[in-house]
Amino acid sequence: MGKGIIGLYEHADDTIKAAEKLKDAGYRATIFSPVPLVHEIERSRMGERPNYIKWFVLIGCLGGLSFGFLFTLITSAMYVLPRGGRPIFSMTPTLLLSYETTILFGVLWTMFGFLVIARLPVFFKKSYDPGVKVDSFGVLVEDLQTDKHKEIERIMHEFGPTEVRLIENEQP
Amino acid sequence: MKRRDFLKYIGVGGAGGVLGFIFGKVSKPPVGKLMPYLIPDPDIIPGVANWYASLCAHCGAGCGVLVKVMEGRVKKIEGNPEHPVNKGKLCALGQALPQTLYNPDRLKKPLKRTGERGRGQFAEISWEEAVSTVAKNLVDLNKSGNANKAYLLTHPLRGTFAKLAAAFMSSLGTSNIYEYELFQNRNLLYALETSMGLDCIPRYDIENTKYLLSFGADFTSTWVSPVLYSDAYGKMRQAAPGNRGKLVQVEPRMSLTGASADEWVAARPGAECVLALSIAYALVEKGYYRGGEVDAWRSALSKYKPSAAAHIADVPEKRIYEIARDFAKTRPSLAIGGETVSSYQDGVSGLTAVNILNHLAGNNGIKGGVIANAAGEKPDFKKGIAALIDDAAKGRVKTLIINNTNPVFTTPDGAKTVEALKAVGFIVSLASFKDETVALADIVLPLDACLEDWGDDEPNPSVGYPCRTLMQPAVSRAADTLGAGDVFLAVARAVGGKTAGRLKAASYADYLKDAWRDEYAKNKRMSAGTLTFDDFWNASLKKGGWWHPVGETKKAMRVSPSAARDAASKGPSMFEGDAKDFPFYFMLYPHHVHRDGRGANIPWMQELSDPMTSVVWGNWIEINPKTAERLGIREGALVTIESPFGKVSAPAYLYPGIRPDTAAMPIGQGHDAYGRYAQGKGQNPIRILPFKNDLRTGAFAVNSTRVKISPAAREGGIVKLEGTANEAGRDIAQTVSVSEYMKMKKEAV
Amino acid sequence: MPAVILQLRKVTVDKRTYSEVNKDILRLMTKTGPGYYAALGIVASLAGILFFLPWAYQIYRGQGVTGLNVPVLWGVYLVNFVFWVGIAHAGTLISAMLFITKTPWRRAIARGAETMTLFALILVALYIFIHMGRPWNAYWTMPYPNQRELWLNFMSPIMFDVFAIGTYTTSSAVFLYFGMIPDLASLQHQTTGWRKKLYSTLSLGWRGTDAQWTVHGRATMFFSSFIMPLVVSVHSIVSWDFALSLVPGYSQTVFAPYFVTGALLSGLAGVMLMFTIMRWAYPFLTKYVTDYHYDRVGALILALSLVWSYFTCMEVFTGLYANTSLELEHLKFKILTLPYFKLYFLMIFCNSILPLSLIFKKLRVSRPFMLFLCIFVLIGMWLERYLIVPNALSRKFLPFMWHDYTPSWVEVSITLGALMFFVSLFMVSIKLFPVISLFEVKEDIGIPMKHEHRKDGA
Amino acid sequence: MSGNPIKAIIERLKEFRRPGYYKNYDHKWTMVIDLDRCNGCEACVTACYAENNLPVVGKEDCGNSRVMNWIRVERYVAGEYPDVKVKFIPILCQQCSKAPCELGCPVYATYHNQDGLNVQVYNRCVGTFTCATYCPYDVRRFNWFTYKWDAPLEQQLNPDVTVREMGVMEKCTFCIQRIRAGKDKAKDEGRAVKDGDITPACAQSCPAGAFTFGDLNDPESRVSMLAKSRRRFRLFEELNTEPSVIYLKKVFADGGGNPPVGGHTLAGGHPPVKEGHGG
Repeated sequence: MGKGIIGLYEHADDTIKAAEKLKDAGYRATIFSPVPLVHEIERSRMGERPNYIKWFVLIGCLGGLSFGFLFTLITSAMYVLPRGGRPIFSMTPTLLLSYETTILFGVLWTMFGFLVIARLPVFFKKSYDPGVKVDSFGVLVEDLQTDKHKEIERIMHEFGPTEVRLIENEQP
Repeated sequence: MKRRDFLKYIGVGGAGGVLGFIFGKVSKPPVGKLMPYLIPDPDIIPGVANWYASLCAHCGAGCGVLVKVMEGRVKKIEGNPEHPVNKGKLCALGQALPQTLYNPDRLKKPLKRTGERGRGQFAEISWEEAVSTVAKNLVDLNKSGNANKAYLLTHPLRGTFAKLAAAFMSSLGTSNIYEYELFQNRNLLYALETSMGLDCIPRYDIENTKYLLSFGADFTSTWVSPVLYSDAYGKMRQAAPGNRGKLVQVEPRMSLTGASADEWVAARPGAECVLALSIAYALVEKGYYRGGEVDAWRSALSKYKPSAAAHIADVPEKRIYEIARDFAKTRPSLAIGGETVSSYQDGVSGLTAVNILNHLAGNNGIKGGVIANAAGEKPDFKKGIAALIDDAAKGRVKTLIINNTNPVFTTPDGAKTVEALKAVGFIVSLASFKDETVALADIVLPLDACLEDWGDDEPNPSVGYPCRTLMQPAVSRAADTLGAGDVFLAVARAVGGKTAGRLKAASYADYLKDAWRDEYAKNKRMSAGTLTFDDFWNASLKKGGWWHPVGETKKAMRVSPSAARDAASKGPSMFEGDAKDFPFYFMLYPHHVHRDGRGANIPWMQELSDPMTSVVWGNWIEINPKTAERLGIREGALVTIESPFGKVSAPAYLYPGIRPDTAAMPIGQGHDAYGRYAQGKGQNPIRILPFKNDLRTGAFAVNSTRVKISPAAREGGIVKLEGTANEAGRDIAQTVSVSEYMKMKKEAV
Repeated sequence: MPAVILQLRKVTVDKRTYSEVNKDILRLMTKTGPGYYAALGIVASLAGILFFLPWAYQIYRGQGVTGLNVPVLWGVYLVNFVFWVGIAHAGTLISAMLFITKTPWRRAIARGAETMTLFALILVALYIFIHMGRPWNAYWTMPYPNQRELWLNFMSPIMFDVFAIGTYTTSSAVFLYFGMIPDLASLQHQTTGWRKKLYSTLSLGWRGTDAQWTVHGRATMFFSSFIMPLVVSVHSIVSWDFALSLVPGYSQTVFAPYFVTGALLSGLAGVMLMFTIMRWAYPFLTKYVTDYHYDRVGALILALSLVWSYFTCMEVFTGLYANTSLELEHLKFKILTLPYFKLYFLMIFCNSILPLSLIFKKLRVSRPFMLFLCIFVLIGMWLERYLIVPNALSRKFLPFMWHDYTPSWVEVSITLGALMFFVSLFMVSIKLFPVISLFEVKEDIGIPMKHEHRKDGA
Repeated sequence: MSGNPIKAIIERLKEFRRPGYYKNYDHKWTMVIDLDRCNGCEACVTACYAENNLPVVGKEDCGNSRVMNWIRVERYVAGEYPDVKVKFIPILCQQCSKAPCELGCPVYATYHNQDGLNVQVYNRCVGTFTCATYCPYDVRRFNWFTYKWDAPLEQQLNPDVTVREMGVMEKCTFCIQRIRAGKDKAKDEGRAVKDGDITPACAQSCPAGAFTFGDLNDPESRVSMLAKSRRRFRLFEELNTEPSVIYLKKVFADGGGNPPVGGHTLAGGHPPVKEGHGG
């Protein structure tokens, strides 16, 4: 675990501005917040985030659809029992069940995709300050050489942080 | 623990934790044995059924059955397809034979009375003790010179066993054999004998008739030989193309047969006789009668002009003429008279009137009419139940052997049957169940069920040709019981002397086989067979008897106006009770499967719904819905029926097929004893009847009183299977009208 | 901008406000008075006595202890099954539908509604087992082959149920947990002992970075898009259990939308009832679930009630229009026969007439009135199912087999006991998990900005 | 394995997609019940009790409509005294070709076999009640309790038929054990099943001969002849369940008691019976 510097702020816009500036200065800044700031960040110079999860969802849906479809058809073909005078390959219930499995698989893959993209579960990475999950906003710059400390701290101080801290394998 | 059980426990555990374990076994079927024997009979192959031809003894029809036996146990009863009476069919009661055989309440050991008579306290004794006690009593009686004070009261007997019983009694020096059963055909036999000269019930050829005029004969359900006639009914309706017989049912309360009839004529109770005679008069008047003595007939029947009879019988005059016209013009036609008519105080007259009708329409001796049968055994009309009760009450009966009949249940309180039997010195009861009569016995001898016993029968009514049937045991005895024949033989041996000398056979099976040598001779004569007796015997056992469809009995059947004049000069039958105080005629009829009460101890029969009301496990009183509305009686409400002789309470069933001035109740329920299934179910309506017996035949008349009906406040606890009898316009059981049907026939051709 | 929420927003948004939210919820979760224990004890023991004991008795003796008979083979258990599926719909309505339509007031009540959904679905599953003849074989309805490679009859509406309700339960559980991750991460720092361990494990190491929030937001969007059609399909499928049969009174094309509308109506009433009781027990919740919520939900209930009334009329109307003995007898039995006559008009009163009062804002924001109304709507919706499920079977095709149905004590007891079980589950859960979504409420309060105000939006 | 197994499966499944494929079953066991012969004596009911080990449930459960009769004789009464008309109709499982119950069962406990029978597999049943709810004829019976036979009544239990466990649905099987036995016997004798080889218990017992049983696929059988009758109808034909039980209409007298059709009819009368619009 490398070192990092975290700046804590009371206000969201300060945080985002600090992050923008850090980005301009060529650092990879991570914003921590207790509430989602997606809109604000995307409207800022941080830019739009890539939307990878849709591919997971697509895989899940297609998988669920084909699973439901093939599953109902193949299982009824495995043991042919006529019932109700209806065809063995009956489309109506097959489509209905496929609909349900599409959703089921879609939901599961969304969750899976969320975990993959959000890099969860993770128990060794910390957020360095518990406050960022409750009531503070934070900007973190990680993995940096010691000579950059001053600059980063300066940028962070520009936006009125409540605290700027150097982190060294610190427990949250 | 099996996997499934484990999962069951898991299921229970999820719900109630340890409770599942506390309750233990969840819904495990009882463990049964694959083979009931330690060392099985070599004949027994597990899973393979043996079929034995035998007879059903649940009623007097004498249907032949095939008994399915697997692993030494009776599994099912089916009609014997070769048997001429039932032709492979069997009624509900007959099919319940296994439930009599395996009834949990069957008597399993001979019993000896320990407490006071009537208390029903008995101790089990051995057969030796039981037989020697009976024999000692009979010997003592003989020694004291009172041999003629030994009586036998039995259900109507036929065939070899009747001969055995007669021989037994006569060897003891007495001829006191009384036959009793509630529905015994005494009136029918008497009417046939006196007016037509027949000594047994003829074959009513319902099968081939085109117009059947039935006076209260519930022939598809309870009358005389229901399976024979049901089969014939089916064929009358639909067997021959273009020949659909019409059924007209005359009865105040629509019976099961009446429900299937094309026309229901709800004549006034007791006036069927008058109606029949007025139809007869109309036949003569309109010139439909083609025989001789027209004037004699006219004068004999002149009392019953339809104009007058219409009022008495409550049937429009026009309808009487219509019936007469149809009855005479439709060829062949047939009139029959059943238990409703014969159960009046003057039952013989109505039945005689029916004979007159058949004679006048020319139905006797023709196909589709009345066909005579070979001779049967008719009862001694002097020996009615009333005579026996009278003798007993007067202390003339020292020893009474009761064979499988239950007069205590089937006679009213007014008959004082219990008191009379209590005055009898010694009562031996042969029975399979501890019924109301058995409770009064000193010694109870448990009988075999008919599937364990030997026997034979000459069905009466027979089938129009010689027919003799055999009963054989299908399974070994389930308990320490004996057949009635074996009991008599054992007692005879123990009595010794002349009795033992006359009845030497080691077992009833031997006795029966000996008796069948006559049949063998007859058979030889008829079909000129070359069989040895043993082959004949074995073939008969296999087939269920022997019969000879060729040798039809030709017999002249003629009704003379004078015979008719005598029998039919009495007008409508009497009902006890004043019409003002007791406004309703009270009609009793045998329940379709409990009959006179004998079927009430069979669980299947208790749960089999009555077809007309769908009531199970109890009985009811039928009241016309309009009457009920007037009296403020709801369906299922408890009502009290009071006759001048007592009262009884039963739930009401609103029955559209009954005259508004009539109430009806089925016989068969209301047992005080007779096993767990019968006991305490419903009420016994016979109790409140007057003890009226036909003077000529000694038959007990059940339709003989008027009653009044008063609603009780309580719910009657009627249990019926139907939701509603209203089809709600859904056209479920679809119908076509006769004219439409005839059109169909033409188009089909 | 909604007035009521603005009121809340006027409070300076700063650290104190945010941590106050956490403190409030933590207080709800950790500070437990004797009253709670007493209530939980009573409710849980009632659940045991009224629910589990009779159920064990029923498993031991057989389904015969119920009041079911041959034409009426679906009784109160199926009524409860449908009813609880309906209740389960509220959570999804509030969290998914209102998320997609960006309705801001959903945030405070969404979590509670979702929790309700999950527990209602647990009851639904229980009722499936309760109503089975051989519950120890319930796993046979799961899609797996038996020894002879025979699978299941996917043509059966019951099988549709297995899939729909299975999917719904899984999805709701996933969605509920998913939404809770940031909150659990937030709480892990403010608790100690087993709670800390539990929350830090369950929060999966959520850090609250912008990347995580982004994917969280997108995933929520997808979840909502999945769950919204799912909700519609689930209750439609439940209605097909009935509608796909031939039974008069069941075989109705109107059933799918009718059931969905009814479900949403009862679900909303359930949510409001729950929050009203919680607000009474924990007065500080009034800060989060405000009159504004009552106002909005009241309006929604009114709208749904009107739609429901329309479908109810249509059900009767189409039956009358068909003019067959089957439909007419069914309607006659349902509407004109005692005691169903009374029940039917009680239902109309509860679901159509009473909610009309919600046109008055005063009544919408009146808590006692809403409490009263929600209870009545729930009773009415239960009656609606009761009047459909056993009643239609009482008047099937063959009049000879028309038989009425009265629930036995076991059924009544299990119905009440299951409700108690639901309440006790809920009571335990509010102590274990935040019943109000922390981050969403914080969003609702507003994001602290020094220079600009954020436009409201999801 | 010779040939292409996948192709074979596809061929087989194609067969099952054809409308009315169930007409190509090996047999199509059919019962014809002549209502003009039926007099309501209920011998069939008892025969069924004896053959199929039906339990006796007792008075209380009879009152709850839980009687276990697989066949019942329904009776409908119309009119008022003295013009009372009574109709009997025995109702047993109609063995529908397009059975609604088979669609309802999630676990395949009821399905259609190659004899054209609607089969109930007790082992597989979990008791969801769906089949009985869907059944328009109310012929399915449920084992509400573990039913007992008072000893020694259990000795008459038919070993060819199982005793059902608590919690399973049961119904008339057309005496499938007799059908099996008849087919086995014919096979042992190296011949095809003849008309009249197989008779279910109810048909066997019927005193009035109202029941006829046979194979509708056999054009020479008695049921095929009777099925051509102009009097034929099937219960609730308009539901399109295609029952295998064919009734022949009762003939009612002209005048006096007219057929009690009044009020609202189902789907306005009954069109002539057509077969083969399945699929």
